Amino acid sequence: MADTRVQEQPFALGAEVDRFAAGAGGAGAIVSFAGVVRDEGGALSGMVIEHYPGMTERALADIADEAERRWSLTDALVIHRYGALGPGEHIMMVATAAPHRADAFQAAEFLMDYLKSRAPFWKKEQGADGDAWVEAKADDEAALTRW
Amino acid sequence: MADTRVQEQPFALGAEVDRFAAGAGGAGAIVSFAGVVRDEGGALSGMVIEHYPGMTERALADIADEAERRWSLTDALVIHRYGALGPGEHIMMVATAAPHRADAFQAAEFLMDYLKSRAPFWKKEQGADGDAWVEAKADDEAALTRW
Amino acid sequence: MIDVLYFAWVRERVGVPKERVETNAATVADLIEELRVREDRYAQAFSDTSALRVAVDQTLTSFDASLEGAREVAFFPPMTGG
Amino acid sequence: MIDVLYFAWVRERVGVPKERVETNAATVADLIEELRVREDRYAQAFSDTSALRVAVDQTLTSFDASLEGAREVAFFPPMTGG
Repeated sequence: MADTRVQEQPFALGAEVDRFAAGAGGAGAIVSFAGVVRDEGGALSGMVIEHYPGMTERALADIADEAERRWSLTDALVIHRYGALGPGEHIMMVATAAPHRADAFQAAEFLMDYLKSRAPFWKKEQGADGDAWVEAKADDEAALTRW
Repeated sequence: MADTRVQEQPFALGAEVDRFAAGAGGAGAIVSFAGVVRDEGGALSGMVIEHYPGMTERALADIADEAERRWSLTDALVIHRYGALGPGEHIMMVATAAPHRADAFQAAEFLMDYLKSRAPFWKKEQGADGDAWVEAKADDEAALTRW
Repeated sequence: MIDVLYFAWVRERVGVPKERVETNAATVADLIEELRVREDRYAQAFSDTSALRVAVDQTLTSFDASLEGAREVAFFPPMTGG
Repeated sequence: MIDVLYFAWVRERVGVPKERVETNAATVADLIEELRVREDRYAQAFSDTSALRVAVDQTLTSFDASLEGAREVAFFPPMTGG
């Protein structure tokens, strides 16, 4: 059963990967992805992530369930933060465990594509010229069509 | 510059992921993959990995260089063990860092596909019925054609 | 009565994150029309619905979705998670 | 003189991981033919070359590759890394 978490506080990427790997019995392949706040060469001082409490938790659980239906996984993990984050901080992570690497990779990419465009988070970047809501990319919406 | 290591001793997956992420300045996306010794429901008691000293180091460096040529990466890491490993032990890992997730995912899959079929490692599994060399899969060779 | 929620720049334009709205709107599109004529801040928020997404009772849906029995409607721009 | 290395089940069949071989073989295929007629263990190891891979001076190559100037030839089954 997938574990999904929505939280304001930071998470420890390496410790989460280790815990996930230790619990993913029988898996031959462990994939992890982490999204990091970029500083764009110093142009960004941070970001604030807004979300929709209630719907977010449901969306993450639904997306993880769908990944487990589509691929042969032994486990999946999604952690997504909200609130204020500084450059270099981890925004979110996913991890997948599977007997074979193709399933682990595909499920991780699927989770990311869906989190980008179907989980109710909105990022506002804080830069020298003020704050600006991140615009959704057409590429990210298009990425969903491959699944 | 990619870091590639061939070693007999175990490595700490989470600590390596953390160190890699901390050093991958400017990356928005960090992907890691770890290969784990499966126990096949208790049927396997472990494996021994043989390699070709000298050629192995060159092959890993060449494969990592090629990944850095093909994708926009800020860093890449490959660690591959040899010698005796027990069930649940980590065999190898790759990590990739990139401004965008598509590059990080594709480069990690490329590294894995090439390590499977072009890095001079040979696995011998130890089971209840004796030892057997793992046979290369046609799927793994076919996977190279997509790059 | 229905709870209406706003997120991101939609929230900023409307000026509140959430409000209870007295309405008999049959669909999401009807509700938008009711809000749009109320005050300019709603007109601003709903000026281009192609830039908006809607969820009814926390499930993404379309503007022609029915509001029958709905407790909660949320308006927001395309999501930018991950 | 050339160093010849064997890995995995090729090593097990030949019985040694490495040996120096006195040869004037022009190509990898010629070297295989020379070895094959020497002793049965080589005939066993090289019975099906389609199951073998070869590296000359630590670079993967084909059986018709030249051995001119080569210091090291290695024979092994398809690799199973990762």
